[in-house]
Amino acid sequence: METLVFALLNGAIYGLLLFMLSSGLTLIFSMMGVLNFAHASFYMLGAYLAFTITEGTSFWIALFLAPVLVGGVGMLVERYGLRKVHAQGHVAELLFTFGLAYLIDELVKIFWGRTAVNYRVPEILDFPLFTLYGAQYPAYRIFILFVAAFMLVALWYLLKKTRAGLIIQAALSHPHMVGSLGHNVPLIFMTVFGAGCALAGLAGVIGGNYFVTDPAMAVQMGPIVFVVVVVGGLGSLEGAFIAAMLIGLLQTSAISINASLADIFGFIGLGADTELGEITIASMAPMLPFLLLVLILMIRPRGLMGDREV
Amino acid sequence: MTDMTASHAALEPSRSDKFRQRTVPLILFAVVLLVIPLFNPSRSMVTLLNHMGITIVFALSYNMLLGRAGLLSFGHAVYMGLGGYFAVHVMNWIAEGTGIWGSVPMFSMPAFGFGAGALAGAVIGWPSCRRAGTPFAMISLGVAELVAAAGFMFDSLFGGEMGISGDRMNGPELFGLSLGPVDEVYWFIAFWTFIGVLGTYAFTRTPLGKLSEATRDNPERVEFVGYSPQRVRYLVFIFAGAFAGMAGGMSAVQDEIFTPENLSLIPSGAILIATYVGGIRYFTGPIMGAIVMTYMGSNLSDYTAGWLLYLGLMFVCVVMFLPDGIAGIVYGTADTIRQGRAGEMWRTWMLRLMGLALVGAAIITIVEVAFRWSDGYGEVFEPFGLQLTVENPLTWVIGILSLVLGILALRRAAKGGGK
Amino acid sequence: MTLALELKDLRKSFGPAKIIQGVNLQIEKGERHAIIGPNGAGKSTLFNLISGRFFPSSGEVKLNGEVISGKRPFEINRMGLSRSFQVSNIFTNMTVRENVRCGVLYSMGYGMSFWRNIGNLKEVSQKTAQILDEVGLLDKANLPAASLPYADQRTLEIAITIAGGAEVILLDEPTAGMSHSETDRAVALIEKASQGKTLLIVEHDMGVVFGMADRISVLVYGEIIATGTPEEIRGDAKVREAYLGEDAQALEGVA
Amino acid sequence: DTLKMAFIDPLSGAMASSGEPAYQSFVLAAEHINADGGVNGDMIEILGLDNKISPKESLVQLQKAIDQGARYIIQGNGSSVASAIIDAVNKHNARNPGEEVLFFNYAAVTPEFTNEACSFWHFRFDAHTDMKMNGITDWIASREDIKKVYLIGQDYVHGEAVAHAAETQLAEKRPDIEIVGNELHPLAKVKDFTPYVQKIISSGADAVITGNWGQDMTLLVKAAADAGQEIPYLTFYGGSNGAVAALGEGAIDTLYQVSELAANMEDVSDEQNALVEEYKERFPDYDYYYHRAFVTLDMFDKAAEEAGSNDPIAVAHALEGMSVEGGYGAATMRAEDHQLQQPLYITTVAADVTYPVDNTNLGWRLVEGGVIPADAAETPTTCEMERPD
Amino acid sequence: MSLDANPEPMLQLTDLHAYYGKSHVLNGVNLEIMPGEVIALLGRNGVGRSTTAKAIMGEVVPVGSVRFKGQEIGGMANHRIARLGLGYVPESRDIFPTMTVRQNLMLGIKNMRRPGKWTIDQMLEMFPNLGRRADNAAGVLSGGEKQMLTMCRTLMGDPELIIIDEPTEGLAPLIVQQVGEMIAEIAKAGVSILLVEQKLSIALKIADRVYVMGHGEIVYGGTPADFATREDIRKEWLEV
Ligand SMILES: Nc1ncnc2c1ncn2[C@@H]1O[C@H](COP(=O)(O)OP(=O)(O)OP(=O)(O)O)[C@@H](O)[C@H]1O
Ligand SMILES: Nc1ncnc2c1ncn2[C@@H]1O[C@H](COP(=O)(O)OP(=O)(O)OP(=O)(O)O)[C@@H](O)[C@H]1O
Ligand SMILES: CC(C)C[C@H](N)C(=O)O
Ligand SMILES: [Mg+2]
Ligand SMILES: [Mg+2]
Repeated sequence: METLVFALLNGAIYGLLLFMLSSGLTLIFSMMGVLNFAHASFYMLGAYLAFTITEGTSFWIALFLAPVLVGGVGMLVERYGLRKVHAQGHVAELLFTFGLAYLIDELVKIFWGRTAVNYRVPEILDFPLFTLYGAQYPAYRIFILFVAAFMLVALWYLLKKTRAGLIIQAALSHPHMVGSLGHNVPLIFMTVFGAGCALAGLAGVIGGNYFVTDPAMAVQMGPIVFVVVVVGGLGSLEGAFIAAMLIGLLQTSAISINASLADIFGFIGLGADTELGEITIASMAPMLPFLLLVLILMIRPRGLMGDREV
Repeated sequence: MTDMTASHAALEPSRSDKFRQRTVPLILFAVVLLVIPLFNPSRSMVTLLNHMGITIVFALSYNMLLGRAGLLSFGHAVYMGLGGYFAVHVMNWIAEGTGIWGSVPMFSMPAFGFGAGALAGAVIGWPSCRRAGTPFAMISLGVAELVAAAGFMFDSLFGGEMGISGDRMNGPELFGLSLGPVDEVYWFIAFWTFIGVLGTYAFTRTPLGKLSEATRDNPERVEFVGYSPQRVRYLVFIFAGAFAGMAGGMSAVQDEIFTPENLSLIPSGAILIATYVGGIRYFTGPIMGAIVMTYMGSNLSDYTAGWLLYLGLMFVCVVMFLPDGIAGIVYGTADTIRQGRAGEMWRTWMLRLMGLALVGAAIITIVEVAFRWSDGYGEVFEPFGLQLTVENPLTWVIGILSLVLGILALRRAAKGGGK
Repeated sequence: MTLALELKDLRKSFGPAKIIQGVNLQIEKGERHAIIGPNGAGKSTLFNLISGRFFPSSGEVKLNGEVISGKRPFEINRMGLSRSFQVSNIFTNMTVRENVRCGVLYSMGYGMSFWRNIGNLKEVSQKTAQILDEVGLLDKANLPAASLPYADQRTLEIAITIAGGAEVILLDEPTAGMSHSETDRAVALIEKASQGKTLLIVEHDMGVVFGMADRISVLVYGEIIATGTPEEIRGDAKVREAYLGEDAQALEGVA
Repeated sequence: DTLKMAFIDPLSGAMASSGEPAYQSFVLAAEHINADGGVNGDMIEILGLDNKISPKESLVQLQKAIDQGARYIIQGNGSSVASAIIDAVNKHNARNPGEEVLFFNYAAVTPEFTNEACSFWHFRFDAHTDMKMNGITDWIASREDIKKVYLIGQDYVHGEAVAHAAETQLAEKRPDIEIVGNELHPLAKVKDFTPYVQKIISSGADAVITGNWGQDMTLLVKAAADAGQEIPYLTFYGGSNGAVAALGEGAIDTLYQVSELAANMEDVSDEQNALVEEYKERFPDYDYYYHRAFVTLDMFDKAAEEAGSNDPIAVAHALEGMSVEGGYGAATMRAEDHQLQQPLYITTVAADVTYPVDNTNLGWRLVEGGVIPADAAETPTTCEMERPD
Repeated sequence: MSLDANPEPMLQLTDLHAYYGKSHVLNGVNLEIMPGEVIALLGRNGVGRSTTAKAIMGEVVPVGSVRFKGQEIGGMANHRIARLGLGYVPESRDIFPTMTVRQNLMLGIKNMRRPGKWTIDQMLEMFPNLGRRADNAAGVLSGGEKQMLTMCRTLMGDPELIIIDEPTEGLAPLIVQQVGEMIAEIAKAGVSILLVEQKLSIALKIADRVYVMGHGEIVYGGTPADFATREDIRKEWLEV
């Protein structure tokens, strides 16, 4: 019981953070077809900017300012980089962001050093909200919950209630045509990319002090974000949400399971002292998302909720 | 009938053309490989060359997927790694010398790698080749993560974080090579690099090689000329895996160690970069990319702490401005010269070079100063005896002025080149 | 004598939309058969069903007496049926010669071999050259297909289709978008290439249809409303109403 | 002349925060020796070579270093890398007689390197896992209130060695203690340790032993602090850059470290304290941590001068049994297995210290009875060394 | 049809050149369209009619002058050109395959707050073929349906001048008639039309004036009546 409650609580929070991180990517990926490899780098940028702003002013200013700045950087990247590459197709776009990730990572190291910075949860949120089975539950996690909910609603509105989504999708197949119909495609692309990056930045503001703000944070979060977006299904915000929660819960609860493969598959003769048998579920936790990714793509290439193939 | 053969002859490249375009470069390549030792390269130079050879084969195998079949993989290192791991295990069996293994020459490791790579390709390719495009790319990403994770779990196969080491000085010698000192290993690598280049090139000339290009261009139409695109992709994937495995076998002998990290996304990303920077539309592109990137990866870090930044910058620039990579520049220039337009183009070229030099100088100044500033060692960037620090206005004058001038020059060159 | 192609109560729906609603058609060996009908009647869909791009919802397709419905396109192609597309569907990054060669390869028995040098396959090169010559693309053989003018791309589309030497050829609006002289050339080419073979063709150019076809079927809303010789069709009132329109003659004059 | 020593460790990438301060320590140590007239008159030059923490890349850099004339190799970050270097150095010395190189290992602590896998060419200047664990288990043994211990570590040789040492030593010293968990988590992949901490809490443990380092250290203690856990964490590398900062005040009396240095100890020579200050001034991003770097080079200097030559074989022979007076106690290189013997200290975090770390006001303070003299820390070895003649 | 009755042309091309890489496709096209006029642009394949249309829309770089309602639009971004009131139905049709017919039409609207003369429902009613498929993905439409959709989509944006490139290509004879009627209908609504067409019967029936293009320039301009008498032009430039 105890284990279950904790797995749920922690899994949910991890899932929410994953969702925050991947929602921006869902936006960019589904609308522009760009697999933004630098997405996690924008997340990192958000965390670092938030750290600097918090030093100078306060966390609350950082909460608004940092995403805006990251969004701005994203727009510049789109305007002077991605746009140029766009004509060469998706592979080129992807590779561009791949290189961009290197650049951002290095720039971050120049400005903030190679080691972790002391970016902390703000005082007023730094208290235990309640104690459960002997463990405290920090209030900051509830704060995360609220921000994630806000993002979900805002994004849902953007995707479902505006025509921008439609225009951008159209521009994917025939950009000239969309222009000839009178839509300012470049502007919309730039805005969307900026918005996606801003969302990543926001996740950085929130996640940077929940975890650790160091130059490795981008590399660590990079691949898992793709898992969320693809498993959830392209272009599906709901999908991304469900996938993020699923992965959050899956990973967290796996860690709390002490059983080994031998315990589970013992009946088919898997010995506890064989190498395979010794592996515990807990130790498999980090690979579960990728297992999920491969399985989903094989069984259901559209992802959980997607309306088209990746 | 006569005009038939006549037109036929006109269509096919002539015998001498074929010789000039296909055989001569291969001969040249072999000659280069043979001549290099005459220059008495240092041991670390030989090591670097050996790594270049390995990367060349690896990059060529990667381009079978990316450039030829249009399959973007984020996990190609898996096949090199599995091939290499198998080779290291074989090396250890040879060292034990029991049974048949005692008579297996160390020289044949790449062949074992080839087999293991092909097998891995056959197993993993089965589920992943059913689709091309993004699903393929994402599956390859997932597979790479999974295999790498498994690498850390099954210690008896992969040796955990520490990896598995072997010793190349066992088993019967071939060609009188003990394979102890690196310069002997050079001949081993040269031999197999040549085989790799020959093999991957020959592959492009086979019906399957041609079909893989057709499948890249238009998988649907392929189905209506009698082929299953899935099957084509699958077969190409197996071959790409096999040649990657061969590179793994070469690496097993050269480095005598494989670690699970060799299976991960990092080497996979590196080979993607190398291949792309080299130029995926040319057969020789990956070779050039492999040479340049291996050199940079191993030497740049000696000169500057910012090597990753330069690497990233260079890569981004290639993607933005040179989609055909290094090979694109090389062949473009060669064309210009052949068409006798070198004369009219030289001004543009000079302008471009000047622009590049200026931009380069600006970037280097800014980056180096920035790195020294952030390191906090108190070192000063001193090109040509100048004392450039963050506080020194000269730094910014040099940096910004030459950046602006350089960009202006490049723009002009671009305009001049368009006409 | 077995039929080259036989459709038996063929049906296809996409969700609720019934696109092909029970088509029966028998085409004899060596026949040139045209299918006409208004836009959206299901002509291309019919081709897709025959060639294996879609699976029929029900009914059966037989090629030379063998059931082919349910088979994959490449299997059907190997059995001797080849088709072209309404929208050019070529290998854009390859040269014209390579395009045609892809069409030739399988029929010459070089499945997916990876142990042969394609340059040494004499018959393949000869056949490729011959086809290029036939369609008049020989002088453009080494250009990238993407750089061809539209009409030449259409010609290439036909060339790839006939390259494999299939016995049954399906052409979907082969002359669409061509000018008159180009159309004439294409018609001549098609007539030559389909000599002794079975041809099924969809066209909106009535000049082409009435000039070339032995028999014509009219498809309207997924049903064949008439089949017959060109004369019979021209005179058929239903056809006039559904497809040709009042000034059928006038249109023909222009065509 | 210059005497080149190659420092092969991560100097870029995610692990640079471990390699950099060590590099800086060696550079500073070399400067001091050079200022004193060098080694037999030769000036030491430290070549910093970046191995990006990859064993394979390390071998490339090793080759390069040897080619540039370096005959001394320094490395420490990660036992997996060290193992590859030991193997490569052995092979190199066998294949290239007359060009031997020595390997000075300053941090890779897997016991094998000076036991079954010992090598004449390898010298370890840090106490190995079993020795450090001795300190930790002694301390636990003295704390009657500790009844349940939880072991958590990184899933690779080092983590396994730590767990193994803890199990055997606890069973010996305090058979009444129950090991309520023995967890290995993937190396450098876990982003949120909360579930692990939750497991520790549920297990009812009174103390935690961990060999974690780098990010795995920082995140683990951070998660513990968030959950409000206040049991002692007995660590090897609590001094990992950033761990104290991550915990803040919560580190006081919960974070323990066993190491060869105790910066705020009372009877430290002024000279040593001056060194600590000098370091912080030169490299404000890091704190004085790699004391071993100074011991290593001091001992090397002394051995070379005693041998009267900078030739690796002569130096190696001279190093055997050599001892130096370190800033925190004497250190001796045991001849049998090339394992440094020195006093160890158990420290914990406190406020109001002379030398705080991580740019906080917190620093390391010696715990009561936290001094483990060199002979107490010593463990026997199974090494059967082959020496060249 | 006296030109000085309305001194300002809707669209005026003066000495327009265009290039594809190195090949010079348009060498000096001069052409003008008055408000409300329907112009047919005839010529053989490959003479550059489509290129003219693309140059006007900024899809190929125009060299020379392109004036729309007196304003120079050469070099402008194409969405700005469109917003000035130019509509374009390209030869390639370019429907958005993954979107429904309705969504395609919706994308034709430039500004949701200011809807134009035509509504989506009207369109679907006018073309029952489209009406039946309103909620299907446009990618599955038949060739002819796609053509209709493209034209309707452009109309949704309320253009003052619409350039239609080969609208009847691939259409069944009956539909060709329908499209002809539709174009006439559009013209009646006061929209100027530049019609690029092969089928003389249609072109001559609807057009107010006819231009014939050859080798990248205009070789003839006149009324359909006059054109009917110019056997020589038809022989030389239209191969009829
Ligand atoms: N996958 C599909 N899903 C739903 N409807 C489809 C699908 N494919 C085709 N249709 C519909 O089926 C009908 C027939 O299409 P088809 O392309 O066969 O027409 P066609 O006779 O070839 O017309 P055209 O002469 O204009 O090319 C069209 O109305 C089309 O919208
Ligand atoms: N993208 C392109 N690249 C190179 N040449 C092109 C390109 N598009 C068209 N051309 C060439 O430019 C010339 C004019 O083409 P354009 O499309 O304007 O002709 P058109 O008169 O509209 O003929 P069609 O009846 O084929 O539509 C042709 O010779 C064509 O081959
Ligand atoms: C740098 C150290 C923390 C390395 C670690 N002790 C190991 O042996 O792997
Ligand atoms: Mg059709
Ligand atoms: Mg045209």
